[in-house]
Amino acid sequence: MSLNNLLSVKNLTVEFQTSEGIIRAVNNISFDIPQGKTIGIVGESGSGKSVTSLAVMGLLQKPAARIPSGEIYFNGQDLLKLNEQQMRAIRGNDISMIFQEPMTSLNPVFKVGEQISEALRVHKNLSKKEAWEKAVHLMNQVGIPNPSSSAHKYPHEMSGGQKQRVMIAMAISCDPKLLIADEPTTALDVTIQKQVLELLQKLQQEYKMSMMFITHDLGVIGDIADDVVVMYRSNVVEKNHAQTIFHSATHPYTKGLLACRPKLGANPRRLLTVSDFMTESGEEKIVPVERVQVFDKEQEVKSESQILLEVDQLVTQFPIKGGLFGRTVDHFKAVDGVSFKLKKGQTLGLVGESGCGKTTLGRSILRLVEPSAGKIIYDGKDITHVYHEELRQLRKKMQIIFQDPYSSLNPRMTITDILTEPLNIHKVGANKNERFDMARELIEKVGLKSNHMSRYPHEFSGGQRQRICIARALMLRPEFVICDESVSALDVSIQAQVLNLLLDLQQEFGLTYIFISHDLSVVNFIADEVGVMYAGKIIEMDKASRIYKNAKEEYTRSLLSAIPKGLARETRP
Amino acid sequence: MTKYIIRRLLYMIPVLLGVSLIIFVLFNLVSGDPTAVLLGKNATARQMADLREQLGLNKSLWLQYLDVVKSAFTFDFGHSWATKQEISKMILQGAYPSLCLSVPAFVISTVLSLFISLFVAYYRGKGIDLFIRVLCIAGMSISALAYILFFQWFFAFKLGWFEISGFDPEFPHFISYVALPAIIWIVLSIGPDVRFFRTVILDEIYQDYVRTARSKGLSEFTILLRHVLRNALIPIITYVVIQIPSLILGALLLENFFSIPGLGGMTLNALNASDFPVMKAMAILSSVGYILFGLLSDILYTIADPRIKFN
Amino acid sequence: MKAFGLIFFVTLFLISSCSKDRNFDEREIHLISPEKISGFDPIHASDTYSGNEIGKVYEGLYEFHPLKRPYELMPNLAESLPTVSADGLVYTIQIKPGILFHDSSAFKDGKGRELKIDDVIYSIKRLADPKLQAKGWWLLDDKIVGLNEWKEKNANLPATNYNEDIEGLKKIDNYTISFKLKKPYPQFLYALAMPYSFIVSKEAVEHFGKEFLNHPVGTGPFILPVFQQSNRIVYTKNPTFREKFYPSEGEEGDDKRGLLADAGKRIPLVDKIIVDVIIESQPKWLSFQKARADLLEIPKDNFDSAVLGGKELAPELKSKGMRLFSNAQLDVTFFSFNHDDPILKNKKLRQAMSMAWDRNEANKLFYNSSAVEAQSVIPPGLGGYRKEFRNPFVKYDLEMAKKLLAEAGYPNGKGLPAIVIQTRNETVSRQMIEHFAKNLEKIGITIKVGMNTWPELVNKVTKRQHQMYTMAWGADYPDAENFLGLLYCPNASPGSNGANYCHPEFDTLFKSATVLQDGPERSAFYEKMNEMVATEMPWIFGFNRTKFYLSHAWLKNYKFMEFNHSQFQYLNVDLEVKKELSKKF
Amino acid sequence: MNKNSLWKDAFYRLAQDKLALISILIVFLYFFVALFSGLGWIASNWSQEVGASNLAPSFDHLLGTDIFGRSVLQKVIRGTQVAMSVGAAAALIAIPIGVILGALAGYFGGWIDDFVTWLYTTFSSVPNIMLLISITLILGKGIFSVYVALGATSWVNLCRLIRGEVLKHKEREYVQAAGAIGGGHMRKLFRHILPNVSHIVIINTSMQFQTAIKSEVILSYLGLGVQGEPSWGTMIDDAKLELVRGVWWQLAGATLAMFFILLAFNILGDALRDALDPKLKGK
Repeated sequence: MSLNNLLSVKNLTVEFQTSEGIIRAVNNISFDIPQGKTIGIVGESGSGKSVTSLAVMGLLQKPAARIPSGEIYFNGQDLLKLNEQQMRAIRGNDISMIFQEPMTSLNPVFKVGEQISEALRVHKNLSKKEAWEKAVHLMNQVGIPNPSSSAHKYPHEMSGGQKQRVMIAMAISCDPKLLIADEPTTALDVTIQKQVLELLQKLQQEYKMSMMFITHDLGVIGDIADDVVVMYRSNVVEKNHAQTIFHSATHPYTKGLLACRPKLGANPRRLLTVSDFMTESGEEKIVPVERVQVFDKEQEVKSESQILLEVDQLVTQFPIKGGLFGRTVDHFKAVDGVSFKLKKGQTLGLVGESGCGKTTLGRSILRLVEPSAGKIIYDGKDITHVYHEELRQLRKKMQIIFQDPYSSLNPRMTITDILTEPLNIHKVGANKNERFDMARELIEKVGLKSNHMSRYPHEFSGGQRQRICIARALMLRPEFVICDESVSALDVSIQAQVLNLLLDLQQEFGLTYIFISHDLSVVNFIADEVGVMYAGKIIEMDKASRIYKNAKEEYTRSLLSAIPKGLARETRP
Repeated sequence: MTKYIIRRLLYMIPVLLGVSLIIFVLFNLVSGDPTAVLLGKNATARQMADLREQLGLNKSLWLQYLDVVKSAFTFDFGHSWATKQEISKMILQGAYPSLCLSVPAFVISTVLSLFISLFVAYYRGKGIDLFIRVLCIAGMSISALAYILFFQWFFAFKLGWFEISGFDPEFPHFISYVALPAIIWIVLSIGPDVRFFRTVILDEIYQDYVRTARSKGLSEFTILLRHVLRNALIPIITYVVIQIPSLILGALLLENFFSIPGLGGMTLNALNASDFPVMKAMAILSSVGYILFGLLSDILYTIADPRIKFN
Repeated sequence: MKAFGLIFFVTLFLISSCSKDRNFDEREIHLISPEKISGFDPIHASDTYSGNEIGKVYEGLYEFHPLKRPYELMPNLAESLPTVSADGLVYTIQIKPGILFHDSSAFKDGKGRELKIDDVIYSIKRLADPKLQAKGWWLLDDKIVGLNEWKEKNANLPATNYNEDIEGLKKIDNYTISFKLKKPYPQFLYALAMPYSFIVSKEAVEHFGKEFLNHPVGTGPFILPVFQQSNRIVYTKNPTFREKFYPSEGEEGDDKRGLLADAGKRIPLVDKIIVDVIIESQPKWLSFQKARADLLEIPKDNFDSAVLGGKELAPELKSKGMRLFSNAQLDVTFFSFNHDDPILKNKKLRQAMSMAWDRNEANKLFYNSSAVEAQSVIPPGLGGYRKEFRNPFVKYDLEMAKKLLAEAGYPNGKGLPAIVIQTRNETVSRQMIEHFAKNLEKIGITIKVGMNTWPELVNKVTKRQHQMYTMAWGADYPDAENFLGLLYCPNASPGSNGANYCHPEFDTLFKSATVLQDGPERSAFYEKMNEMVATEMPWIFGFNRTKFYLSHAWLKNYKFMEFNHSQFQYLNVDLEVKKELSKKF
Repeated sequence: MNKNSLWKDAFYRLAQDKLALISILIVFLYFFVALFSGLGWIASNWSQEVGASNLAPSFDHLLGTDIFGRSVLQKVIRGTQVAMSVGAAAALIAIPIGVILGALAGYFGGWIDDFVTWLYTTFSSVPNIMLLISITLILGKGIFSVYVALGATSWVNLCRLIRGEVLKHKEREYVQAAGAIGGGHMRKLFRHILPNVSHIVIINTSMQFQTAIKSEVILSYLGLGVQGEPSWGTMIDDAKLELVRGVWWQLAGATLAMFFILLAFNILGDALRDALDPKLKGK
């Protein structure tokens, strides 16, 4: 336990008592955080990284969680030996924490200023007035505009980014020695994510504090961490300086993680996945050469096929109610005059920050949301004002895959029912058995086993559920599928598998995609052409590689620069 | 804010019309011919016709319905058939004893339930939590009639701690009359209150901002009282305010058995005497009360929760 | 947790300590009324309990002597008994001078003025006022010359005109009136003793208008400035009450019972009467046990714990000085048939049902064997009742009942539809019918219970919408005519003959008997009618009930009285006994 | 085909909670007692005299006898039939009305929603006891009007809850997905949304059951309850006269019988809410 280590975790193990028996969330892990340094803990969901941070803060819910072994030394003191009283003196004072969901982490009924000053009054017992002034000062420090008036605002009156800044102000209010950040920027848009990361680094210098940064995004780790700890299934598989991890990772899982992250510069035909580097049980696998080769999609010549979908000056607006009787006072134009053409077998990427109207555009094309103006021509036929039977027939050709795998499957239907439902609706297939076979065939095509058919959605992981959604979308053999943020909710390694699956299916069924996402690197990988959307309009549309090399629009350039590169900085002096 | 209140008030009108319609259908159409009752023995046909005229029973149904609606606004309910008294005066006189019983009982039971539910939420999952919850549920699982009979016999008579029945309007003395029925009211209402408050508080305890508060080093107790309670108060206010109109009606059984001349007892007598105008008046009174307090609870809800804007 | 317990018991102690300590130096009496009091307007005093309260504040020309039995009228506001003309049609009555109304804001400078004969005329006219729909109107309907015509005339006018003179109500001078009847009406004086015809003042009626029923202004011994619709009514002594003395003689043996101790003293003998309205029997009984009330009518279900073997007082009550009064009531209970219903016209069926009813068991269960089985319609204690008379069909004989039922055409009940008996939704009445149904089931007749609120029951009886109903009829005045009238055909509903029973021979006898003055000749007529109708079984005769009262030792001058609305002015309280005995409660 | 659906999963979690298990047993016990007495297998001769009137509980008469010497135990058993039938009938009336109106209002919105909201606000404005009394007055006395009265007053709560839940689920992606594959409104509402809100019906019904049983007692006290059949309400009503003279067993019998079933329903209601309501899972 070298002297300049602020925090040392020694063979920490954490177990949870659940109805299905004891689950080991953290298995005998050790790592140190030197004074003034930033440690990045990276791992996928379920790897135990959050549980570790909660163990350090002593926030694990007692009856369910148990720490059978291990010590956590902070300033030479083993936190696990402290009683609740002593731990409370440290929490929020010497060690403080910020969380992932800014939208719900602040108490909705208290003013922001009050919540920031609360820690001050508890630990530094400042008076109400002194604490308020310090809070305003802190808000200014974290870059919130005109802090003295903003302090009186309530959380719901602020944007996600501002709320995260409030959380940071709250955390550093008692100038802590260690700041734990559990996925602080995951829920934010990429431009705001960049500002928050820069803010954290600035504050770290000013307050000379160490930081434990937890995330699943290797790009973010590259930008911010000095040392990196890689966790996989509750174990630490590798820990080292950031430089060595990024350039000469030893553990296959780390290699897999680094590889499956689509990079803006590269243009591989398929993504490598963790399973290419490591077998299920963890041994290393030699990666076959042909999978690694990288080549530019450009060379692959796509046959000049005809236009499948044309959208002309499409407008979708929502009424804003106001006045005494809730009369429509104004309209919010989610989609404001969008036009583009899409060839058969091609993939159009739509990228933009939250609120730019990309999802509404997708839903309008499929007529799940009624567009207000403009024309949609599908396979040469104007389908903007088509209703009832004709619209239903259209459904067979056009399909959509949603974002949240947990909410897009009916929890009370078996997989067989979910998949055969579209066939029942459109009377495809002579009888139950034939429909069952068609479903079984597709389930295997998306990489699941046929004995999964009788199970219920809650028995599958996120990745498996998304595969079921894809299978359901393809049951009617559609020509055109919209993927609306279909991989955003998945872990990086699973994301790569699903993207590869989508590409294979496009190959096999000759599908045409519109791929909607806020993640430019994912869109760049999968899309032939990319449209950048801002405030309901497509401000720029071009070949993916050309957008990346020399984007014309200022907004696109700022988007590109905000993406964490994932190349490790040289270690600081 | 005022725009919101006006819109809510306007919305009240159709509800009031609906309530008057229900009351009209239930009472006017059902009450049948009161003349035989009012005139008693060997009344002549002529007398019956005059009385029907006097009571306005010959008016068209539409006019009778309008009378009901009018009385909802003017609170002029005419005369009771059984006692010939002026109904609105009867209500005024009956209100004081009713409220003497229902208001203190209601306040104590609400405050007590809040304390118990906070206590139970603090020790959630432990034995004491289960024990108290089962106790409260057991409390409400016994019929009010059984409580009245036993408590009156045991506490008032055998132990003599309370007055057996009756009512005395002066301040210090009415306590000994009202105490026992109030205790029964509390025992009966703690069950549902604790169950509702506990669910609301537990919903809040598992929110993210509680985790943030814990990370600030606040003690579980302060978190419960300052953060959780403040958020839980919003649905609790609505639940509590909605119950206030039922206080006017008071506790029918309690007032009858403890001879408290309140509105509940009056309603019960009206029922036994098929005195429809009084029952109609009480139905209208509590419905109007329910609508007004419904509006009040909405407004309190929007004041308490800053997230709700008055769009 | 301990804190909660502590707070709870402290508040409990506080509550019980601040109950009013009962003072013993006030000369006051505590009474219980089992029904809510509707108001203080004599013409609407249809139920006995409102009548009792009105009797404390208002007075009539005549009053029943508190002690003499059988009941006898004595002058009250009237100077003496009336001089009646030979043909029994003209009654001339003089009232005592110098009687004052209660002080009230209705009179000039608040002082009660002297009672004049005009007030008597006004009160009788008010009873007939078509606008007021008085419940007591049946008492004088078609009895006084010119009154019905006056009522008819005013029915069409917007407001009733009281100044018009009526031939039957001739004012001789300020203190004398002469009534002129259409036909002899021997019960006329009783009518003047009933609360319906108590005397009110024109000024009070007009001054209080709608609120008159809450501001009684009478000439009675007690005053009640305003009636609050509460469960406690407090009457105070009337300061300007005229000189009225406690009677010096009564029924034979009254002096031994100490009822003449206050003879000759000026009444009322107490300063205050407090009446508590308690409806449910449990609180009623418990309040009396805690000496919150001085007098209690024993509810049926508390009978066993109060009376042993149906006769004398339970020991622990006797030790506390309580006294038991048991007296036969002038009433009769019955299950009445609706003679409009063809099935029930069958006399044999009615007789069979009567003989299948085990009256002895019913008496034990519901009246603690204290009631007398009614042989016919007239209760004991009235002229026309013969003790030796036995009704052959008032006997429990299943075999005979089955034989009669077969003769009636329904051998062991086959072919007879179920019969519904309407009653008031009181627990005791429901149980009585359930018992009756159990008995009749033995011979194959199915009886069902029809529960109704009181007005619903009256409605069904008046509108003849029933097969059978159960009722108890209490005497309005001590004259068998009141009971025989229940079977008199012209009285069919909406009159008082709810059974709609017609028996021509009975009716002719009724017409000739009721015109006669009270005397042996009339009693012979009543006796003949009573026994003639008995075997006809118009109703299934039930019981003549006995009423049981309990009173504490300190309540003086109490004697059971059927028409007791003016009895309370004679009661007295012995404060020493009250102080000394109170320790026991 | 292992069928471990959400229901089985919920039942598994319910079985963990011992108290809930006991409550379920009690409910089934009462149900069978009610069924048997309904079929006349047990307590059909409740009206027979078995001893003198008002006998104290003894060995051969477990709960003593009432005023007519009928066995109180038999009457309590017979009363179970009335209580359970009152609860079941009220639920059978309330569930269809509440669910259909609530679902239509929640799903379609617009004027349907306004109408249904107006309807249940109006119904809930009139105090419950008034509605109960007047409906029983209209339909005449007897068990049938008690059923209708309770049914008419208990659908309001269910309708409000279902409307709220359907509103929430309507926005969920699995419903939009059903639309995307061509499913119509009816399919979306009845095949997808309603099965996912059905847990509300179960929880609410167990709560309404106990309200129905308690209301029956009040109605019997007012003389509007069941006629001719013994019910707990009439027994307690009789007891009000008897307690003072020391006849406590009829009151005790009826109250105890009611106590266990009400306790069971209350505990079951809480347990069901924890087991079925996904939001509260793992509390």
